[in-house]
Amino acid sequence: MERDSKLKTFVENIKFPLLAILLSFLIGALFIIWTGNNPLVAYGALLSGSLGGLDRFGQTLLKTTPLIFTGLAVSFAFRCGLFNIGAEGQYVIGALTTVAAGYIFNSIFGDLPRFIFIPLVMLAGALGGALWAAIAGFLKSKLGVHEVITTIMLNYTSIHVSNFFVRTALNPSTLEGTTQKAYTVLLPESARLTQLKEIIPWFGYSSVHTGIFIAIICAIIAYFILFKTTLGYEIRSVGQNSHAAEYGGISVSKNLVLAMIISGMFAGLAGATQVAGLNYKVDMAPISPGYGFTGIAVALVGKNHPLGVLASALLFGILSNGARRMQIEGIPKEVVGIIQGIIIIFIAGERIIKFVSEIRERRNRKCNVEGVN
Amino acid sequence: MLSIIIAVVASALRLATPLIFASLGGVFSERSGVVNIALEGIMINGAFFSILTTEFTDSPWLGVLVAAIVGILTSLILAFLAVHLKADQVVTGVAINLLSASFTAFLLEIVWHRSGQTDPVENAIRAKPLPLINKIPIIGDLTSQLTPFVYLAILAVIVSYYVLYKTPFGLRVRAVGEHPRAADTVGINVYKIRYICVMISGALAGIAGSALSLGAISLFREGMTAGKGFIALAAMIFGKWHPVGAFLACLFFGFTEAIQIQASTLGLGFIPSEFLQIIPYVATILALAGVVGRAVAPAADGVPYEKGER
Amino acid sequence: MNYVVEMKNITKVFPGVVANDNVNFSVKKGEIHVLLGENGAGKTTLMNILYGLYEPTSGEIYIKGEKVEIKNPNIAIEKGIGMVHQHFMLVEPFTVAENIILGTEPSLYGGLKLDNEKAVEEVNRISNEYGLAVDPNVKIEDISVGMQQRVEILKALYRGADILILDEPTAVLTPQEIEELGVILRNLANQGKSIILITHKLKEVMAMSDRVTVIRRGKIINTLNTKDTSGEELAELMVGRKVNLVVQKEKREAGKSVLEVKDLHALDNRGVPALKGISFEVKAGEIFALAGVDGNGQTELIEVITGLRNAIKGKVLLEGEDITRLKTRKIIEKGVGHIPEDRLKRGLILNHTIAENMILGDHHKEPFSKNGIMNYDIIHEHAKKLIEEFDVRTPSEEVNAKSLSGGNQQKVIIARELNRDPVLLIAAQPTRGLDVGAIEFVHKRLVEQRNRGKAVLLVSLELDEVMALADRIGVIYDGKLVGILSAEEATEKKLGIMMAGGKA
Amino acid sequence: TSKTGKVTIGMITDTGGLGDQSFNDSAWEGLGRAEKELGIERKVLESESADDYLPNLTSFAEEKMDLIIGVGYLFDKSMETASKQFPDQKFAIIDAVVNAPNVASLTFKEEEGSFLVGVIAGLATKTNKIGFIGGMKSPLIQKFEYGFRAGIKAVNPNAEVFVNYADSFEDAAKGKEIALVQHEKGADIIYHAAGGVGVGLIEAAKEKGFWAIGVDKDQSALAPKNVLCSMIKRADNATYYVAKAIKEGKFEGKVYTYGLKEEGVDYSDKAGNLTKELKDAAEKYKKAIIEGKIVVPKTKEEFEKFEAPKL
Ligand SMILES: Nc1ncnc2c1ncn2[C@@H]1O[C@H](COP(=O)(O)OP(=O)(O)OP(=O)(O)O)[C@@H](O)[C@H]1O
Ligand SMILES: Nc1ncnc2c1ncn2[C@@H]1O[C@H](COP(=O)(O)OP(=O)(O)OP(=O)(O)O)[C@@H](O)[C@H]1O
Ligand SMILES: [Mg+2]
Ligand SMILES: [Mg+2]
Repeated sequence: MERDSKLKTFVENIKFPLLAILLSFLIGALFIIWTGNNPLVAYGALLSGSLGGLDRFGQTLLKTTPLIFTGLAVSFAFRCGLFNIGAEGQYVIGALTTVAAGYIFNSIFGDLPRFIFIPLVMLAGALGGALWAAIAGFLKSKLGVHEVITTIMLNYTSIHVSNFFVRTALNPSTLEGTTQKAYTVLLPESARLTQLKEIIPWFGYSSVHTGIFIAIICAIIAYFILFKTTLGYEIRSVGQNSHAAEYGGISVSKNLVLAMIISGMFAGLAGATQVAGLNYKVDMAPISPGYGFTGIAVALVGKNHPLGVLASALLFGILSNGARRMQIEGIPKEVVGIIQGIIIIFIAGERIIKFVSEIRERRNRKCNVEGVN
Repeated sequence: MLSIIIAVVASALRLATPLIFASLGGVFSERSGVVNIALEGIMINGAFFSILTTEFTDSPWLGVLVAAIVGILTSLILAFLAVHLKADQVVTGVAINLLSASFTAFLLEIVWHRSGQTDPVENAIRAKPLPLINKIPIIGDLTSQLTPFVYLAILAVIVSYYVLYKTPFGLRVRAVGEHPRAADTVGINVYKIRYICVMISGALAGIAGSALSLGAISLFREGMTAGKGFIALAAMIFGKWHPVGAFLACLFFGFTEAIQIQASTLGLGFIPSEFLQIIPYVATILALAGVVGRAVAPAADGVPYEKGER
Repeated sequence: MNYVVEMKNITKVFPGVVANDNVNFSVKKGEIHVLLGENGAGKTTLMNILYGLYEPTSGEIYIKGEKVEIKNPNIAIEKGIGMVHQHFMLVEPFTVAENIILGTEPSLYGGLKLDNEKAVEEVNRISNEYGLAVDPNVKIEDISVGMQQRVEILKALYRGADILILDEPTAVLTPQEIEELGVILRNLANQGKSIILITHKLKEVMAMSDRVTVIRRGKIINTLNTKDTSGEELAELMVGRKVNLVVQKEKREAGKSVLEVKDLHALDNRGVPALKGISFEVKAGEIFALAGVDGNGQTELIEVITGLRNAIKGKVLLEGEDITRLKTRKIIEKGVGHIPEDRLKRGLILNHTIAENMILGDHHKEPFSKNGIMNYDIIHEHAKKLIEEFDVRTPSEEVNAKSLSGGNQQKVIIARELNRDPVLLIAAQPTRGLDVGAIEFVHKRLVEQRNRGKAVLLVSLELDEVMALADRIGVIYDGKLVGILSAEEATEKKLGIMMAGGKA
Repeated sequence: TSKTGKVTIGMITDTGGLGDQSFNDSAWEGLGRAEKELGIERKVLESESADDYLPNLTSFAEEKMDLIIGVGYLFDKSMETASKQFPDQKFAIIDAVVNAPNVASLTFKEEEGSFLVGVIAGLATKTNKIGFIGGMKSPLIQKFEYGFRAGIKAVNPNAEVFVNYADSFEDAAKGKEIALVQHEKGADIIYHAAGGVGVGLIEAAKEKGFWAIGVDKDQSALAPKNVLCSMIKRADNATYYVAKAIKEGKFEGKVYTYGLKEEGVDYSDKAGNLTKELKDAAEKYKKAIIEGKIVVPKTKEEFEKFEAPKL
């Protein structure tokens, strides 16, 4: 009985997102036709490019990994009533501290075994992100500064801070005496995450790495914290009604800072796994790669639920990896952006669908009444 | 030295101008209770369509008008979803941003058959010395470096202030943003007010976009808003949801950026450039932490209004 | 018949609830008509339908004999209906005048400019006409609840209402204010206005009304002439059983001191001194009531005792131990229970389930959690038990607190706080908005608590309640204690004088 | 080789993407020429972020392209990884050196081209004040800066040079602000090596009527009356030649350096704004560089030591 109703609510919950995705693809098809392409070919490319074979699926998971982290970051803060636009900046700082830790530990301890070194650099990335987020959390809780502004400002700040270190202290020219480079020293081999293809050869050429497992574990941890622990209870209480939380002996300021720190850890881990799994370095960059912003969308489509975030990150991963193949087929990559936007609109406005069915119902009812009269 | 100071002031005003329009847009929307994260996306649409119009009609002011209209149309998506269907306002805003960035890039492909950027339009809205005034020493020098958008922005601030604080409409807007149910019970149509405000917001953000394209670089580039919509949002919060406050906050951003560009001229060249870059952002945070303090949003900001809910 | 309002066969269905079930309700011109019913009976819903806030599922409405469809408040206002809501509909940062004129603003230049002078003039005019003095230029957030209510009534009158609905208007008023309201309403009725009054307070029904309609679980039970009925009869009709209106309480010797407040000073939210050196004690096995007009420092006092606000001077002792600087959590752990005056703001997290609300404050302790992990099975069992025990009307413990009626929300809080078995229970307006059945229940619980040797600090604006329950009564005025009376020496008159700052 | 049996070349842009009016576009044009003249087929992937470089490389490798070109120095590490992962796949990288047998590294001597436009600016200035706007401070962009300054120093050692970095390759509005202020301070010629930021410079030049010097491609089309000349970097030639090598089976995984001598960089004046004297001077220095009489500095240190020989 109970199981039955759970299944029902589950179906209820995913019915609208699925419909939304379907509708978005239909509208996207119009745009594809507009460019003079065949939508079937385009969507075929999208699907085969992201799901056609384990290696392509591996590339999709590669795209998905950072999105899970930033999606978690945004949704976790949301649960405490905080709008963390700053996952972007926390990502950047997390990546930077990962590289820095890799260099520092390596030069102090020499070659560390992987099972020690990898957790160490992950921790460094998480701490970097946490620290960066804590600034916003602290300012919010102690001085009442709106976190939206601080996180926006910290995003821009993070890029310049990162560039400064890339150009100076972490540059190979400083540390290894080479010529000036536009990126940092490389992360030592033993601090790098294992590529899945090394464990499972079917992943072929894809660069997906064990960061995806860390991401999934983090989603489960986030779920557990939010819904099974007192910390989660307190964070959700503060998010829903800080006055009542305070009345219940919950420290609003402590939880605001804590939620922001945990959120920042997730975002920092996005940077850490991206560095340790894919890039092995941090580039000098004028802008950040945008995972923080996509993370907002991921969180919202996933209804700010850690497990929903897993699903929605995968959806975004599929779309953006599939876009590669669409591009190769000569279809403008903007179409994918348009589809993504429309999906979010439909999911946000899941009531659009309800609205339409309501109108229909009302019309039917009117007809009936008129019929009776 | 004087000419440098004038140059910095002019630069600050020019840099602040698109922000002013957009953050006024934010003020209208949020005063009525609708969070408008979509400013960024509306701006990019405004930037694109103002150039498109000018390209084909050779009339930049028509371009500004079209930018405003396109801004309104874009904002109607937000209004329909967030006001009408009570969808999450932030989600909708994020979606509009994503959609607008891709949509303009897509149209660029369709219209100009290329990606990246358009050609510059011949007839943009550029700085012109004002007759008579340009004879006055300092003021003449300054005004000759300002585009008409700058004056328009200042006018928009005054009008916005007047509308929000001196008219019956403004009173209703603020009531709807603070306590929509109270407004509803005295017969104010909460949805209508929110629709109107979101549309005003769209028009202003659209004009902000045209100020970025027609008023500065006279062409459209993908990603040219580069987060300015978010900065405008920050300015709005910084300015405590008040038109004049938002205006001052935008000026502050404009000045910090102008000073950072001028750092070497002002004898600050020894500081690593990255540190100079972060001045506007860090200054904003410090200002909020120290001077301005807690900003209180309109009480119903971001909360969809349900008629029949307790 | 000369009916101004006729509601015929009104049914209103909310998902899962039939709030109004085939209701027939009519009001005569110039009468004061009370709508009486327990919590969740459907009173507010019925009036919201009349005012155009809800659409009825079925049924018809006639105003002054004319069939109308009231789709929105605009139509209601046009038809001469005004409503003062249970939760005030005032924009806090606006001035009194702005609130009153909102929606029908006087303006210049064809609506291009707000005419502030005219607004103030108009407000002064109607306020004189009906004898409801207000200062048009102060902000709502700076005036007392009683004053806010006047603003609400003026709002309706300003719009030319001749049918005035007041939803539980006396719940937040002092005795004097209630009396004044009675006079005001009678004056209005004499001027030909028809008044619909929602209340649970039988004393007021008897004193103020011409006719009474009793509603129970969405159905109309009966409509009676006030002079033909009695409080007891109404109580019985309302809850469907006999109710004991008198609190049973035997005399008892108070024990040692549990709470001691010594020369306490504190500021309010605006930084103005709200407590100016207040001292008293509450002993084990007694109910100490703090009477006073709202806004004299009660809120701040409770907040300081419970750790929600910092004292600037003075001490709070609990069983001899200094708790002045302790955090709220520690204070809860030391055995202080607290029924807050504002349940929506403080007492409940509306979007949490009832089960989660039932453990707020105890969530970090066993058995609800252990080593930081929550045990939801136990939490749900716990909630089910309390729902049963405290008769909370809800489909299950898994619904959000938001969906409960005001009275049932209060029951959730009381259940939670009493269940903790505190050595000191602070009860602030514990029966505000409750029906007689629920009030009887709460009063019984408070007395029970006292009889078990616990200390109870009751803060109430209701003199009846104070006199019925308290062993000793302190009267607070302007942040200071005017005096303390024993239950025997207290009379309504004496207390009334002290509440106005006079010495008894 | 594609389904059509044609030689297929895949190009991957850096984050600037197509339409940058700069070297991504230029590299793409080179392949366009190869498409027309050599009958190859070209495909492109635009990178949204640096994290796309490796996946884009591997996606093309999976397609078994005959050649994969990565445009931009930021590709170097990903190219290294991909070249190891696909030892049979041929790659080329622009602006960086990757030491692998299957990678051709196509690099340019930007400092030499910049030197020539520096000479032109140094001679053409009336105010004796010249501006330079860089994108992000990186070794690559500094080659432009110091080459340019060396050119000025060679002909007009007293000229004052204003240098600003925009810390962006995108923010055109900022480019305009920098340019306007440099102009306000007296600069009448401003050169840029800042991608999209330079668009703002050219707009400012148009508005205020001073000279801008374009970069990477001939940018005079943006403002024929205000672009004095452009320093061109023939990424198009580089991609064309490497495409040709593939087609002819002569591909070699080595480092190609394109300087003035190799016609990899040059100055260009499609709008015809250069006077004869200016052209003559530029030609004179061009010859000297080609002959090795002048070694153009590419870093701060080299620039400080640099002494222009009198010609
Ligand atoms: N409703 C709210 N929304 C957002 N932030 C809030 C809210 N309530 C409180 N805060 C933040 O929390 C901060 C601290 O609140 P509070 O007074 O509960 O803690 P505190 O007692 O000062 O903390 P501590 O006891 O740890 O020193 C406030 O300054 C404010 O920034
Ligand atoms: N918007 C709503 N959505 C769902 N249920 C509602 C809504 N409003 C009221 N109800 C339900 O309808 C019933 C009647 O509620 P109503 O507020 O009319 O009671 P009431 O008589 O005014 O009670 P009280 O004395 O506690 O104010 C309750 O069961 C309540 O939970
Ligand atoms: Mg009610
Ligand atoms: Mg405290």
